[in-house]
Amino acid sequence: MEAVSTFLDMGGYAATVWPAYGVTAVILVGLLVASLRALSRRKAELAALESQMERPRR
Amino acid sequence: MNAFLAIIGRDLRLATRRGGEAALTLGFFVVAITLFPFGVGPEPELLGRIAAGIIWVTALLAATVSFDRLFRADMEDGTLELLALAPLPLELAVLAKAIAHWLLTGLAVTLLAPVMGLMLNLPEAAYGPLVAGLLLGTPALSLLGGIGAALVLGARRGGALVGLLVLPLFLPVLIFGISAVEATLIGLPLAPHLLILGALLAVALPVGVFGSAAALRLALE
Amino acid sequence: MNAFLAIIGRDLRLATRRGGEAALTLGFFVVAITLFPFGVGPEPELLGRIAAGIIWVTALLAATVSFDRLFRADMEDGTLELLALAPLPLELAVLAKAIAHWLLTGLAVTLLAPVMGLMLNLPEAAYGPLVAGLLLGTPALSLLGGIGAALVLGARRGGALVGLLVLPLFLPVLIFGISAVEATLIGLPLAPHLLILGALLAVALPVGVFGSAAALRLALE
Amino acid sequence: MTAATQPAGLVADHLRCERGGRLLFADLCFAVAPGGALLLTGPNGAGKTSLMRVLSGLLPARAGRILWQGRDTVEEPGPWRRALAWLGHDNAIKPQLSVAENLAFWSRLGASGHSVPEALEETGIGHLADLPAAMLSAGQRRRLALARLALTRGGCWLMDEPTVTLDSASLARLGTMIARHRADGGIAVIASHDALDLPGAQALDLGALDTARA
Amino acid sequence: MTAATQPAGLVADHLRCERGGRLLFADLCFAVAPGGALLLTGPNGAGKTSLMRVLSGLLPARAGRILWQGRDTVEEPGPWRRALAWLGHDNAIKPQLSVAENLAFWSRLGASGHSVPEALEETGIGHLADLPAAMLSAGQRRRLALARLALTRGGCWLMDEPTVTLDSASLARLGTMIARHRADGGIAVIASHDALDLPGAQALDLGALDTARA
Amino acid sequence: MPNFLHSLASPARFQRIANAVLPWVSVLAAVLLGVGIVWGLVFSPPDYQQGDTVRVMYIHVPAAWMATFCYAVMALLSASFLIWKHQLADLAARAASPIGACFTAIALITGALWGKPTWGTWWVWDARLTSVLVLFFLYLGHMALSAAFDDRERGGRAAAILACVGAINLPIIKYSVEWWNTLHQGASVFRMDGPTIDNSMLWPLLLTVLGFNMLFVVLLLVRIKSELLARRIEVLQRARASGRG
Ligand code: HEM
Ligand SMILES: Nc1ncnc2c1ncn2[C@@H]1O[C@H](COP(=O)(O)OP(=O)(O)OP(=O)(O)O)[C@@H](O)[C@H]1O
Ligand SMILES: Nc1ncnc2c1ncn2[C@@H]1O[C@H](COP(=O)(O)OP(=O)(O)OP(=O)(O)O)[C@@H](O)[C@H]1O
Ligand SMILES: [Mg+2]
Ligand SMILES: [Mg+2]
Repeated sequence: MEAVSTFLDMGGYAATVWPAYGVTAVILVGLLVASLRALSRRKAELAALESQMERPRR
Repeated sequence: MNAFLAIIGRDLRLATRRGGEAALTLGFFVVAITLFPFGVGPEPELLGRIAAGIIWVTALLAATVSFDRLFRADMEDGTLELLALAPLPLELAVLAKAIAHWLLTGLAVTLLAPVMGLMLNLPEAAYGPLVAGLLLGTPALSLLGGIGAALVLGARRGGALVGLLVLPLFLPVLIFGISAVEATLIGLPLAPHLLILGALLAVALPVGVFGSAAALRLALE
Repeated sequence: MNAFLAIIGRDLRLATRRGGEAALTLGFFVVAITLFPFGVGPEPELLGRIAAGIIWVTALLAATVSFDRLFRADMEDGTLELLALAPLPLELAVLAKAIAHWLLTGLAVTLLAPVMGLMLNLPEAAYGPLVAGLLLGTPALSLLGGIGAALVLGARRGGALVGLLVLPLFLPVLIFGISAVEATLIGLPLAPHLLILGALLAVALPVGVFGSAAALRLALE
Repeated sequence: MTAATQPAGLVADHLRCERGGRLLFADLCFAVAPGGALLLTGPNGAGKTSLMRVLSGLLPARAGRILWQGRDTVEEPGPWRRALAWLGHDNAIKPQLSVAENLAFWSRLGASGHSVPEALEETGIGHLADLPAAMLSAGQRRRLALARLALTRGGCWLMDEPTVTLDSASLARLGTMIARHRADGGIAVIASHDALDLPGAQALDLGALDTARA
Repeated sequence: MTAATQPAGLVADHLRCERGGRLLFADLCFAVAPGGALLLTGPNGAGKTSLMRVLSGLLPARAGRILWQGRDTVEEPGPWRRALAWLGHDNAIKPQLSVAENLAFWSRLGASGHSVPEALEETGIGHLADLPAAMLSAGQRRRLALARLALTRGGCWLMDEPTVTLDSASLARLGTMIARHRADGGIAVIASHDALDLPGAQALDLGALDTARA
Repeated sequence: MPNFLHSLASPARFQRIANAVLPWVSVLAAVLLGVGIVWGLVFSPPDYQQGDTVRVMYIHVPAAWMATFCYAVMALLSASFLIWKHQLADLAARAASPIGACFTAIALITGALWGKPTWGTWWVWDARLTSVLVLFFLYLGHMALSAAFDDRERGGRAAAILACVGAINLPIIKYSVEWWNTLHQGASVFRMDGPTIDNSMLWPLLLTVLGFNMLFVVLLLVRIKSELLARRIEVLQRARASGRG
């Protein structure tokens, strides 16, 4: 338990280290999630469009 | 009311569609502020002393730069004729456009000001009065700036003239915005300065709305 | 050559006809500078320390504000199509417009700078390097600013985006313009700084001319 | 005719207009009853656009009055503004918005009797609804501007050269559209150099007034 | 026709144009000899303006070549630029300058065979020469733009809807002007919805190409 | 070379390669970052001068490196797009710019957080910090410009011109900023020499640096795929919108 709290305390620099890692994680994970969601959204959009285009064409 | 909201909504949509004018005025604000340390040197102590002044002046200039487009685009493509002929009084249409302008510049600048303060080493006690002053002062800028932007339309002239006409109108806002910060720093009460800013806003509302509408009618003749 | 001079002559005439864009950019420059004493307080000692920086930064901002109109008016009324299709290469037409822009803003600002220096209590030794720096630096601003103004044309966006694109390009000019003043004030030789400004101008000439022409062709497609 | 009878519809009473120090017309009088149409003709510079701007209220008349349903449009602009639909030389289109978005904005701005899809169909650009307006051709753009008038029901249409850049199919559609509007009791005042088929329309040749010159 | 013969005049060789991801035309070929004219027709959105912009060089073709006097206009733009006179939808008029000043600027910008007063007379706006262009009516403005073409002698005129807002007298003048130009050995490529009287002109209906749609 | 790139650049081929590579790179990125970060946070020793704040280094330094690296990639892609007209280079440059902006933002924010305890302030106008800030503005301008056109392809070309001009400008900014700063400030208190790096710190740093690189590849591939789809969607929408059959 104590080990965990000293670890979390980061030698008194918790206010520096944890926000730094936190912000990094938020930005990178956010970017990854946004990119993946855009990808899947566009996949669905394209599929919908293509099935719409099929019918009148052929 | 529907038409009023339609105008605000359309202006916001035009600004946020693709690239986002909103982000761009902010871009001008941020970039202009970053130029100052290059101009006056990087000593934190000096920067801290002039930080509030720089932020206020740059906010004024950022607002000025965006005014030119406020009515000009509508004038050139004929939208202004439609606004002037719509059932909604032109004064209300002007107010709607001023509100959209404030949301896109004044509010955004106010929200960014603390970050800029950090970079310019603004004294800690100054953050509160700076933000409060901007919050009350920038709507007045949007209203008064409209007059200049509208006056200039008939003259077929660009941004420079707007700057010339509008900046003197901005002076009182600037002076009391700064004095709010100064007062707090030397321990005087903040409230009177904010009250004056509020009074300026109350004056700017009718002056801006009626002045701009009159100037627009003139431009359309 | 005839066509080249015709473009310069027409831009100057458009700017000096009726109210005069030339006078107006200067107006913006003067009014913006006068705002600073209100923003940072009137102590002569403090103003003198930041005077050169304020003058340089305001010159940059004044140039930025006038860029948007540099090509936009020609784009919107169809003149740009004619310039692009004229026998004169578009690169030369761009150069002609940049020269006209410099005569109307850069040169004018340079001539006014000493007066502004008086108002801001600029140290006496600083006048020479300030003016020399502006004289070499402002043509580079007119050339580089053209790129931003041209890139933004197709984008249907106003002045704010130009600011974001153009100000990073301006930074080196600003830095060496200021360092020329600083060096003189602490007794170091002025020449190296002016040489670097000259080198920046030499880089800005091809980059500005070809970059702007490429961006203009894109906007016309 | 004098204004004393105060009929329904649009009445111009001894209008006078000067521009750039030059007299364009004076003592101009006419009346258009509901369902009627007025075709303005005359050479370039005769004052057609100027007259339209005076009627709309954008340009103050030097003398004379304009009455809508018997009421002075300057003293009481409300009813006139609600009845008016304006088509100028400029199309008032925002290129960043889609065709449908442009039209939806206009329909919120003024009174409207028809829906956005109906108006788009009437001008034959329904299939372009989702395209950004920046991608329209000149004629498609004009048709979008016409769709703005098609939104309204009744009232008075002021149309300055509506036929510009229209193809022949669109010209036919424009004819139908104006006929529908007039059948609804609307009024149309149209300036045009093209021969438009307007059954029962009055004509006013501004070039024939003694004050006008080419 | 194939480009192998390389005749004088303007030749389009298997041109292809796409806009906004849509194919407007492909494998478009034509040749216009000196003194000839080509009339482009087709419904709104058929691609007339796009073809004109491709010919001028403003819009790069996706495929194909354009030859002027047997030379490729992309590889050797010089002769083509000197021969070309462009009239777009926009008039390129500066409202602050007077009519004569506007025209004088254009005449210095490109090669010109006629003087400013001659060109103004040819379009019938000689009496307006000293007026600020801001005061022109729509049709007078279009005539000022036409006067720009009247400055040139020979070469190739690309005219996008030149008749817009012109009155009937000006239409007649335009016809004379084009005939004079062709008699001088010039070429005219004209997109228009109006019936223009162009004796011996070729016609190209972009609406009839299988790729084009309304 | 261009021919080879062209064949590589065909969308179908790219899709195949990307799909084959993506799972492996993703796993690699996760492992490298996971091990590197745990090592850096838990097992590496605190610095004798800076204490535990040094742990910020394991993300700050790779992010700062990626910030510049991304811009170089973007500028090269833009130049090859302007010269050889590879559509894929355009898409890739457009995909790279938000990634670069994010890495730059991370470098700025972690640097600022680190600066508070070590320098006593969030921000100073130091040469290196300032040039990173300018880099951030260049990314923002690039993103804003490429998004500001109605036509994606034209937006891409405008942004490519900007990226190339910015690439010329970047070294000029870097050196001018350093010069400016030494002139004003003399020897700064805030020297960036850093602690002499011990192996116990070098290893986790190396791992996170590699991990960030792999993450960059993953993000880039995903975003390019997404851009490709967006382009096809736009084409189809246009065709449908103006087609009417
Ligand atoms: C907003 C603030 C900061 C920014 C923008 C920043 C930026 C950078 C950049 C761009 C690099 C990479 C340099 C290269 O490519 O060689 C770097 C490296 C580094 N930074 Fe920072 N930094 C910031 C604050 C700090 C602080 C406060 C510290 C610690 C006192 C620090 C310590 C380091 C170290 C140790 C390196 C590695 C140096 C090396 O290459 O060996 N940085 N930083
Ligand atoms: N803004 C203005 N200021 C001064 N005079 C003007 C202005 N606009 C037009 N005029 C003048 O008023 C007269 C009438 O112009 P108007 O635009 O009403 O003509 P029009 O009949 O619409 O011509 P067109 O058929 O060419 O459109 C013209 O002689 C013109 O010179
Ligand atoms: N800037 C653009 N970007 C994308 N597509 C465009 C653009 N301009 C026009 N288009 C499309 O290209 C097609 C052809 O347009 P163009 O302007 O060439 O037609 P046009 O034949 O001149 O029509 P009009 O008779 O209306 O002038 C239209 O369907 C239009 O939607
Ligand atoms: Mg008219
Ligand atoms: Mg067309």
